[in-house]
Amino acid sequence: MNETISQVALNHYLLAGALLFALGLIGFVARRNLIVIFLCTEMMFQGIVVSMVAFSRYHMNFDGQVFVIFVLTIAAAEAAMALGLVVLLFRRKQTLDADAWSSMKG
Amino acid sequence: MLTLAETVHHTTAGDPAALQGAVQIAKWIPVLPLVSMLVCGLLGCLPNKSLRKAAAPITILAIAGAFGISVKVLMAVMGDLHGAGAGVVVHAFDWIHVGAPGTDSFFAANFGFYIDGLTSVMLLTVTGVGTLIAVYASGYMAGDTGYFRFFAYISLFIVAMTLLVLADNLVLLYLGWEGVGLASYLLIGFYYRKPSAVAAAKKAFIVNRVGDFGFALGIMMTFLVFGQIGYDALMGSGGVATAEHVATLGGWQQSAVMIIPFLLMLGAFGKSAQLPLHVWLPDAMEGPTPVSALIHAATMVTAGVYMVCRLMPIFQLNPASLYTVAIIGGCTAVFAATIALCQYDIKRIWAYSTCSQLGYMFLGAGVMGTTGAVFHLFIHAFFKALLFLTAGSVMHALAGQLDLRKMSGLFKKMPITAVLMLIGCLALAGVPFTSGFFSKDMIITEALIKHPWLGWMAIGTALLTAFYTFRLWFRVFMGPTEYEMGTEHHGYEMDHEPDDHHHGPHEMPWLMNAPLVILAVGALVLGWLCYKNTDFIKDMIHGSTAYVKHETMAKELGMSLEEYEKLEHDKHAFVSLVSGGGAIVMIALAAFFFWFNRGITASIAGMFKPIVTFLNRKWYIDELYHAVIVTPLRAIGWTCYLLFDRFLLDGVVYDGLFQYVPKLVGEAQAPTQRGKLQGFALTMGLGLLVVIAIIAFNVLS
Amino acid sequence: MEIAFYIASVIGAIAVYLMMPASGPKPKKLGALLGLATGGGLFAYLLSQTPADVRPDLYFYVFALLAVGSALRVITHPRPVYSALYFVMVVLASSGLFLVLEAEFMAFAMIIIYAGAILVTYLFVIMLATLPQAEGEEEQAPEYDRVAREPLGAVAVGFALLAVLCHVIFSGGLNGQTPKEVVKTNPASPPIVFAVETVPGRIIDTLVERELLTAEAAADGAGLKMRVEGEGESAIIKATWGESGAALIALTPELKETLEGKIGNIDRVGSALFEGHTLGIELAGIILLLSMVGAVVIGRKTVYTEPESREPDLEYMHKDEPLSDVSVGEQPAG
Amino acid sequence: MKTLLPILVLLPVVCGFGLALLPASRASLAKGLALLVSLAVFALSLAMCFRFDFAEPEVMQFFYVQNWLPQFGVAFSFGIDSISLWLIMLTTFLMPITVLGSFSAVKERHKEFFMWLLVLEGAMLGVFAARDLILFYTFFELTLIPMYFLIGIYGSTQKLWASKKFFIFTLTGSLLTFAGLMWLAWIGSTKLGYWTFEIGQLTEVALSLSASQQAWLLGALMAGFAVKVPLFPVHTWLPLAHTEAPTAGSVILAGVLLKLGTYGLLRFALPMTPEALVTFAPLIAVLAIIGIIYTALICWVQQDVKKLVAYSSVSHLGFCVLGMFALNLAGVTGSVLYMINHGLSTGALFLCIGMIYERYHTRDMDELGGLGKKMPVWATFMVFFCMASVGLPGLNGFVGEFLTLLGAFIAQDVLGPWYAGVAAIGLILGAIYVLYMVGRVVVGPFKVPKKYEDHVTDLNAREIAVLTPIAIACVVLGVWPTPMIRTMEAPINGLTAAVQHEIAERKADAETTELTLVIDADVTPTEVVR
Repeated sequence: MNETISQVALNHYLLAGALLFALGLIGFVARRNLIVIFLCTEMMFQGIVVSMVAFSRYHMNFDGQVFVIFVLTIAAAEAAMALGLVVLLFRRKQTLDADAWSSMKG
Repeated sequence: MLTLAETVHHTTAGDPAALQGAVQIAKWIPVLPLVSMLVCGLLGCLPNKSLRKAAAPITILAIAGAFGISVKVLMAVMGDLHGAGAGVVVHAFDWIHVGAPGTDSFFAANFGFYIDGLTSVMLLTVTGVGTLIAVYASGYMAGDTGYFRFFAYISLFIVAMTLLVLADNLVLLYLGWEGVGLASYLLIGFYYRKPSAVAAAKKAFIVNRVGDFGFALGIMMTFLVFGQIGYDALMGSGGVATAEHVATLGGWQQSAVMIIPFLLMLGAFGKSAQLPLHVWLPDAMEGPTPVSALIHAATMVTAGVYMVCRLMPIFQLNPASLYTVAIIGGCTAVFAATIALCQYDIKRIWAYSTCSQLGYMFLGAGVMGTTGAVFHLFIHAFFKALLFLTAGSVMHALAGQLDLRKMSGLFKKMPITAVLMLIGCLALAGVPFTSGFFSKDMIITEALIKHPWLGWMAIGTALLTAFYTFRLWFRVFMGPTEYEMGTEHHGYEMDHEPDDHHHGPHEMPWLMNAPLVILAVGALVLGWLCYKNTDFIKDMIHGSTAYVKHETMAKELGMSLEEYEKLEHDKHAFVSLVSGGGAIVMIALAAFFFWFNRGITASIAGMFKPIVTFLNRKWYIDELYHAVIVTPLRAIGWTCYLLFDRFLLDGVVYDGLFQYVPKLVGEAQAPTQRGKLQGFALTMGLGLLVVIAIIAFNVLS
Repeated sequence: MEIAFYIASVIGAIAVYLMMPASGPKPKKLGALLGLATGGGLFAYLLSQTPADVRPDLYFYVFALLAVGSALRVITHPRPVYSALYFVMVVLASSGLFLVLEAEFMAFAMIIIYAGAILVTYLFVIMLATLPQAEGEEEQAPEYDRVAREPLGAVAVGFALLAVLCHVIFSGGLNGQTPKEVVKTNPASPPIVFAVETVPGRIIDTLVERELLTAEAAADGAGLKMRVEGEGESAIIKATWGESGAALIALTPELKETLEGKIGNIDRVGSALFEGHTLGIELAGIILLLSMVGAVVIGRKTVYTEPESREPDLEYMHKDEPLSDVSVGEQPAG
Repeated sequence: MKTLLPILVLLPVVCGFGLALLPASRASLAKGLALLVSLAVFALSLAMCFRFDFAEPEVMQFFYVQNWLPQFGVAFSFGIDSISLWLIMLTTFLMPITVLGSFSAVKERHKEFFMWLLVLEGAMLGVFAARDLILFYTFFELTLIPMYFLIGIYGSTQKLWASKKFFIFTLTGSLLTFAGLMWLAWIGSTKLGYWTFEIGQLTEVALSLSASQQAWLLGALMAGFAVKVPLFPVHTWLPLAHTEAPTAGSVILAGVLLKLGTYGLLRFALPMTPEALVTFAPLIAVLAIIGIIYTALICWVQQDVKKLVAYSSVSHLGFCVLGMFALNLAGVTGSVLYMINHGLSTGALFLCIGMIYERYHTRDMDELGGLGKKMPVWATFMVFFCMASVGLPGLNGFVGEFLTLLGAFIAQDVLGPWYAGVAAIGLILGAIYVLYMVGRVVVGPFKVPKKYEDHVTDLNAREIAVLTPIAIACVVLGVWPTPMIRTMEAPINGLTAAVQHEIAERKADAETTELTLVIDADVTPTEVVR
């Protein structure tokens, strides 16, 4: 990696990342299956990760990639906890519908 | 007395330093009863009940000791009567000091004692009568539970009363003032299981508080105007409470000075049961009879008179205030006498009689006849104590019976008591050459000179007094012997069959009669001794702040001193004749109605039933107060509590406005909180959008 | 140029909306077509608008399209299993992007951890948490999978966000400064000039330690340029900054390799990780540990199936106090 | 020696949390330890009292400072003058009594109870000792938490509601105060060029504010402190909190916590906002007077003994505020004395009532009566403290009450005789409601709830030991208050110096205006009309 990328190329990558993020957000909001919702969060992570690696390359240092590792860590931890919770919730109500859990309704 | 006074006179005349040294011992006067109070209180904590009997001798010893010291102080003062004039101050310790000495805002109330003639007389009265009554009570209260408590309270009273009398400043006077109020409260409520006693005690304290309210404001006003509250600084030689000094003050201060006596007066009227604050005194008779004798006849209730006399220079600053005092005194005298006419309860009759006599004293003070006022105070202490104690003996003998209608002809059963009470009645009625005759006439004379209409009112009262006094005595002791035993032992309902009461009326043991005899002797001869022979009271007043010069009086009436003294002499002779003669006539009238022709009396009373009822119900003053003051105040209290506090403030404002408005706002936007996780995410996304948009479109451009 | 993004955003939004699962009949195919056309058109537009020398690698377009297309399917497919599988596709495509960006370690780590581990866990859970289907309904997904909730709002917000992001991205940086001068280098022709960010922190630290360079200047990177001069053993780095600042730095072989990028990607990620972010590593470890503990706790929890959802008891606020004095009431003794 | 104050503050807190580590079964150990700790704190404060240099009571002594957030000038700084000293003494004196008094009142969660009490003590001591605004505020708010739990866990029937109301009321007010003080600190930072939260420096800053700025500052201060006092009309939390709180909570609430409000006014409002005070003191005094009379009337119609005493607290604190806003030496001295005396007498009354509640589980006057018959010792104490409470001369209540009224009476440029005169009606009403209570509970026909009729016992040795020290203190302070007053004079003069100066200036201004008017009148009478 002795060569940086151009600003314009960076923008392309950022666009790709933003697309992934936006689609993930849409999915997160619009889907009702708890598991798919979590998948969508992971997809938002993907968008961020793509942007970070692109920045890493653009700036010719590795902090961006290091951060990706941390994001991975968080994603893994989140997956472990969230999936455990999903299973728990499913066993409680026998459904994966996120709308079944609305006790915070005002 | 004569020889005593003269002896002392020659030894220490006119040496202030020697006097100062001689009266230092006065510090111990309140200490002795204080000790006995604590000891009596502690006795109550002992498990051994027989030891509690020691309360009486301890108290008697303490009060007698105080009496001894008082006599010593009296003699010292008598020796100096024509010396320094004003009193000397005995400083015990600093009490409340605020501010730097010497500055305007320096406020100093000490435990300091002011010794002059007036103080000495009062001390003598309080401790002397106190000792006698304590002795009587040691027998009278013997059957009561709470024997030690009684004597602890009595000691407390003596402490407070001596402090009141001894105080060298207004705040300490206030301390004694409230202290005797407390003692009075405790003692009226001594039979605390009796609701009427509790109510009476409460009433006494509260009505007194109304007076004290004015008193306290008076003290503050005094401080505001003069910057002083000490007697010496106010009224001693070079004191600031003089018309000359007031003239140098600023405009508002001059008008403030006019208000001071009126404020102070309120306190005096409260304590001394004058109109319109008299209502507590008759009810106070719920207390044990020795208490009625000591506190509510002889000593405490005269504190108001003492105060007016003591602060005479301040009252003199506004003549209107003195006139007011005189009017209130005169009116109370008549008013209470009329009520006393139609009461049936012996103690209540004496209570109204006390009101009436206190009215005399205020009348005397109000016309600047302080000598007469104090003289009457002194004498009154003896005969009224005697009357109450003999009433107590009757009550004791009849197991709590006090109703005039249920006793008659007791002379045969208890001759000694009857004679003793007769002596008291004679003095009260002002029969010539008894003590009451001299003192009352002095007041009436001064009143006739100054405000003739009040003087005539006083003469009328004197006649009424003689009538109701002997109405009582004839009904109780003369006529056919009939009686109905009461159901109470003093105030308590009887827990057990009393061992010494079941055999009907009987004489009291000599432990109780001996003090009565001393009092009776006093009531008979003291007036003659002090007035005709020695000018004792006059001398004592002369050496005190209560002294009003004859020149001043004469000047106020617009005549020369000689004219004034001549007028006084003439009037005095006239009054002696009228009131003395009148008293005898009224006694005869009373004998006619209440000894020989009780049937006629009853039918006459039936004819004037509305008036009798009106007087019997005490002019409906209690009912009036209840309707005008108590009920509305309580209604306001309920309104404040329920309407304002609970409903408006708490309900509408705090729990309503401050709770429900946010709650309503919350509920209004609650539907947007659908509790859906993704809804939050959507909102977050929106927020993110807005933030980025702001940055992108605003910051960048 | 921007207007194109806005148009693309709007059309894309319509497309995604059409594609979202819904109860009624919806022209999903049309949506997919529209989406594909928009995405393809957007990237084609970008391709056409960009000069060849600054254009990203052609593979970028391939992988980007693949990733976006798969992402679309992740959120639109009514069956979670397929969503998960499409997500694997997203991961693979983004790994491809990483490879294009010469982040090989990241690419493979992504495939192993995400596609390999996490997604498999997802699949397990999907299988675990699927209700047994009733007879004759095998092909019928549950209602909550078939019907999206509020797709319109979601799509609107998502694409509005996207439009704004595009505006930001293509207006040239967030802080409004002109993009930093980046020196294109040709590996064949030394001397090599490095921008300050590319210089290992060690060199800058050394300069700062020797007080040749102030910390502020180092952070700014104001004018700090470095040039390798000489060859082989005698090669040194000449650093220049400001108007007259200059320093010579011995160029060790390792340093040279680092600067020239000859050390492998993994090595460099590793050193960056452990040199600069030690605390972060520790924290990440703790987080993983905690999540493990949490997962165990959650897994051990006994769950009682709720027969039916009941109204939650939220009335913790007291009703107003009654006016009567109930406070005086009795308390049981003892 | 230097660290005496931090130790004094921290000792109860640390020991309190230490208590929490005890096993729940060792209740008696927890009690004993709590008593020991509170006694130790009292001993420490006594030692401090003896080491205090009374020659310079206005100087902050035992000064201790330790950086906290140096970039904002926040520091752990402690220091006391004689006013703080006496309030600290009051706190440490009341605490062992409270602890001892609640030995048998607490039926469950013993160690937590004593833990909260000790933490509360530490927080209160911290308020009185803090010389840094942030530190002061921290401790000020910290007192809420233990009290919240004391009421919420150990209270009676409506405890949750009461604790919440207490918390929200006082917090709402004090947050406004905090905002005001932060604003002051911000102004200070712009004026001085650096941040500081040192109370003395902030006072200097506040004095340079314009009149309207001072008015806002005073408003902010009143918002918090008036709720705490509590002043009419923000008093409604207090009766509820008092009624529902356990005995110990009531004692501390009445004894010390309310004094935090008046102490705050004394420390901040008086020296900081002289101009605004001279303008607004009459208004505040009117509120205080309304409070005195209004709550006194309310007391009179209460059924619940404890509620009666609780309302009487509002009435009494009205005197305290009235005296303080007389702004002169007598008034403020009276006010400080009133703080101490009210703490003693009302605290003792709450203890007495608690002892009854412990026995008969009721505070309803309809169910109680004539307890003096079977409980003479209790009755003696009760009547004694009632008398102290109505301000019987010779007992402690009188000195403060009289001085506050006197102060208001002679403060002609601020309040004046009318204010004191109307407030003095409170003397009458005070006697009325207290005697009403005594008349129903202590005397009269004997009456307790039926099921307790066979178990009537008088006070035991522990309870006598609880009440006796307070009774002695009441007498001593009533008969011999001068030493205390003497030591407080210098600090009070310091605190009121600015406002006295302001009063004098206004007076001079007024005189000058009069003079010019006269001159105008001489020259052109028509212009005077303008």
